[in-house]
Amino acid sequence: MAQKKVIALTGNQAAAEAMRQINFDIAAVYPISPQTELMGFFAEYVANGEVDTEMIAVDGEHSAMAACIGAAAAGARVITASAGPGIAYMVENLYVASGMRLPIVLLDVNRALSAPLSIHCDHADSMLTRDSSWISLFSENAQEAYHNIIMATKISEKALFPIIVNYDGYIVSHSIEDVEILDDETVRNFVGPSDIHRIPYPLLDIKKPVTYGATAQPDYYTECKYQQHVDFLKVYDIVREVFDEFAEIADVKYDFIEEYKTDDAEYIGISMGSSFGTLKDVVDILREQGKKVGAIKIRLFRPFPVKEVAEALSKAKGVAVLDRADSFDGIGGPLFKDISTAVMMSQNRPFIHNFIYGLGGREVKEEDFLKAFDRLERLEKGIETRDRFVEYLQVRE
Amino acid sequence: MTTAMDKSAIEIRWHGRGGQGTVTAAKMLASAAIIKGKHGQAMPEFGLERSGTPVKVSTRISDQHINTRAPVVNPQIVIITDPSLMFTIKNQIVQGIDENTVFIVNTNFPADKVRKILGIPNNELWIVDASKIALEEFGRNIPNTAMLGAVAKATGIVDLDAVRQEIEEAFSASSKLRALIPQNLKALERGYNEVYKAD
Amino acid sequence: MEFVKLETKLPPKEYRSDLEPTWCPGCGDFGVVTALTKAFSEEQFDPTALSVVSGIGCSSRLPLWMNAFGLHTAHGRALPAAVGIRLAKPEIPTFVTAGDGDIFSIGMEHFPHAARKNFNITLVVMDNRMYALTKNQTSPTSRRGYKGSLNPYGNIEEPMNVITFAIASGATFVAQSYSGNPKHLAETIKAASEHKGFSFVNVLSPCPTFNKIDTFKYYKGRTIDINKELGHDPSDMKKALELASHALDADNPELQDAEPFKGKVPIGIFLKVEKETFEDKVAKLKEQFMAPNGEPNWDEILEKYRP
Amino acid sequence: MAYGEWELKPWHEIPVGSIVPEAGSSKVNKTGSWRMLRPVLNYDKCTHCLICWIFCPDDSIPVSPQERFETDFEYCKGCGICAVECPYNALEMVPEMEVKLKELEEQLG
Repeated sequence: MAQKKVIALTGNQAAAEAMRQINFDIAAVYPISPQTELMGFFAEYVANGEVDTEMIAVDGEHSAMAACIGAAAAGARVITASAGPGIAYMVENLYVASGMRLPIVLLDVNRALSAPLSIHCDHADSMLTRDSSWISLFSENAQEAYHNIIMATKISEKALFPIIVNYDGYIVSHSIEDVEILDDETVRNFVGPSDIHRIPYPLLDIKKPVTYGATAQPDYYTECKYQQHVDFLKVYDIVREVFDEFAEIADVKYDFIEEYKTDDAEYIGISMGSSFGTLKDVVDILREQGKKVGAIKIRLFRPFPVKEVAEALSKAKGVAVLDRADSFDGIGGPLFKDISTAVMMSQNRPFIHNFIYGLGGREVKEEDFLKAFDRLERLEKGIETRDRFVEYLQVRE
Repeated sequence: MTTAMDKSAIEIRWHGRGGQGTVTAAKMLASAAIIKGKHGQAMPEFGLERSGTPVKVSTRISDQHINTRAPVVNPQIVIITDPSLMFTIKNQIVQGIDENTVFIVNTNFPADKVRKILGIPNNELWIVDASKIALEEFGRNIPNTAMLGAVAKATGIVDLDAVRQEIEEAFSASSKLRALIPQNLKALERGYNEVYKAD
Repeated sequence: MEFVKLETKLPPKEYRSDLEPTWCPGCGDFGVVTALTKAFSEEQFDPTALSVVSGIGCSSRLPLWMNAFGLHTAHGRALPAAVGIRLAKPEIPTFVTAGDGDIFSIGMEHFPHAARKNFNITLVVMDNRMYALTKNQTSPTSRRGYKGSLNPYGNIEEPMNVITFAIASGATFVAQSYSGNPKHLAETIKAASEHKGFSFVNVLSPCPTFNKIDTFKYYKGRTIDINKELGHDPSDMKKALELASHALDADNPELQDAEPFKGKVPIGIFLKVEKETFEDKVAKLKEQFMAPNGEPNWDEILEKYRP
Repeated sequence: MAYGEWELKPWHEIPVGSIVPEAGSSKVNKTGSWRMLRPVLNYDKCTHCLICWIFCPDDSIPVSPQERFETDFEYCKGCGICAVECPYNALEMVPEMEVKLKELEEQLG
């Protein structure tokens, strides 16, 4: 078991600490609030010689992902980080990276997308990556962000798929909390050396010249994508394997989702990221009032844990899906569609309703989630009706 | 509104202006508590990130894990690092308070004036002229370390040597910062000693 | 295509919106706002027929303080947005106001081509030689050795000579000015807005909060007017390029007394030549290919092909 | 095997990441079948100066330092650059069909 110590860190500091301990070979970087500070802390380690990382300042996030693709294809262990519009600017290359099955770690300090312009937190940027065949983990706080980055490095290399670790901009990235840090040696042993043969075709293996990014004519593209499809389904087991291995060194057992007081819960709220803490407190308040409520946090967002969510909702009467992003598609938020799909898998047919909250940094107060549970119960009991699956929680009428 | 935090946590709300070190002080307070084995949280609420713009920070200290990420709605302690805010954003400052909320204010006004401006006739009120201390100790109106001393004295939540350790760590990044440590420690002492409880 | 103009001259402050600028006290960019409003006033532009386009960054907040059609676009994308305005409404004067990072780093793919195509745009770059909004990172114009938060050991890259680059890209008006010299800045921006074609003004605009080297104190007494003091004639392209190649000499300790600027920072108009603007070429094209009969007669066409 | 007739692999035989795992993998594309005109070499005029080899865009002219060998018709696309560049007019572009017809006649005898 590792030596551990508890220190006060912001999300960005905890992430930089994880990066230092893993000792990435390459970090491509371009400034964008609220991510800049993260790479600023890491740059101190580079400057003080505490890491061997080559830090490349590029001209925009599109170039940052391009630099990572080149370095990862060569066999290096690479990381980059961005937020909001930066993630949007990077999306073209996300598909290239996953198509080439390159292990790349991308930290997304979640931020709203323009317009209107907002530097504050919501999950719209991450929702742009849903279909890019990147593995995606959401962190509730700095502690989870720190653990997720360490696990993500290993998951990515085992699965040969790039991975995104999300944590909420400002609410987590810039807020101090107590974080339990593992010792350097434990982390480095856990992720293992970054020898170029971690990937099947490293460009630095000059005895075996290969071509990345070759063209696939119509007679091959489908087969290439099917192989990617089949391998992406294997990611579930790989993620669980790494979660188990991590439990041995850090005595914390992670799973695809986290359930809070759901055993006998009639009404369950589901959310991702930092708002889950407030959701748990709201469950406590309602439990004190004798209401049977619970909460579920989605930690592994892609590939989506359909079975686990169906199982967790198998006894619920009502489900409130709390989306920190809107799909503007006449149906509801992105998480709502994933949860509804999962529920189709289970015999139980709970009443599902979708609430959109926290856009552009709107602070989430307990009264907001109390209102959501109350509305859900009224809808489920037919006291109130709805003409849409989705409604906004925090709008000034 | 009963919240789950009621039983186990102290909730503090800071009000200051950008560039005065309010966020740094709030973070240092939480860090000092964490060093002493408590669970701590400091969540700045970012506005325009410009010197002069109002800044609000929610700080929580508890002996249990802090779940919530919501801003502090019913503070037990309100700390005002910039007195001019009492005129410009008074409503935000007194939002969600009750008669038990303790106020710690950086000002050279007499207590009764502060009570009148804020409309808090009976609340426990601590006053310190942190700006004067900062100007005298290092010639700049950065009252945060003096305020920390005052908070330690007024609330006893965290003791001075934890804050000292935190200051030494926070100011160790560069030689320029290290040079500021002595004055900051002096400001901390003076804040601790010069804060007084208004009757 | 002439710009929409008012009969009478509005006072400069009419071109300011009622939004209080959120820039730090002492920011160099305030000077650009003043110079722009003066130029707008003298040109008698109509606030309801005037557009100011920007990207992302401190300086790109400028349109918010202006009483004009403001367009606050994505990081590095001010120029393509401005080109849209030029083609849709050529009679609307179009100004682009952005920073060195926005235009020369993430937005660099647009700058040389907007210049080459000679759109009738006035581009005012507020060059504080670093990224300020994200709290101090090096940009393409940062000095060698400049310490940003992402390279605390000091910038190992050489700064880009944007004056030479602009001339080489084909901009027909290239100037540099300094926000600490309001008179020169106002004159330069006025000349730029009068110029028919792509006008580029690189405004050295100190950031008091983060950049402790390229400060007002540094520039004080260190600028030299290439037109008034060195008699440079901006129509002389060769001389312009020759002078431009020394634009960054002041950075170099060894060149403090080297010709032609002897350690000083050049301000003034390097190049001013007339070339047909993109908009005029498009207008000609439209006339040439305007279908004689105007709208196609669909019934006739159907009749012919689907009798 | 003519152009386009190579065997199409099933999905599970494709290298991970759709990588092309060996160099020179384009050799399988025998582009010779695209030829409409064929460069015919008149050995009497040819001085083996190798200019045609330098200009051939498809590297379809096998040579040694001293000698220019017969064009590799499996790949030569018949673009005709060699004939244009030959300083001694030793190469003449002939319709491919004529050559194929002659070969067929010789075969059938």
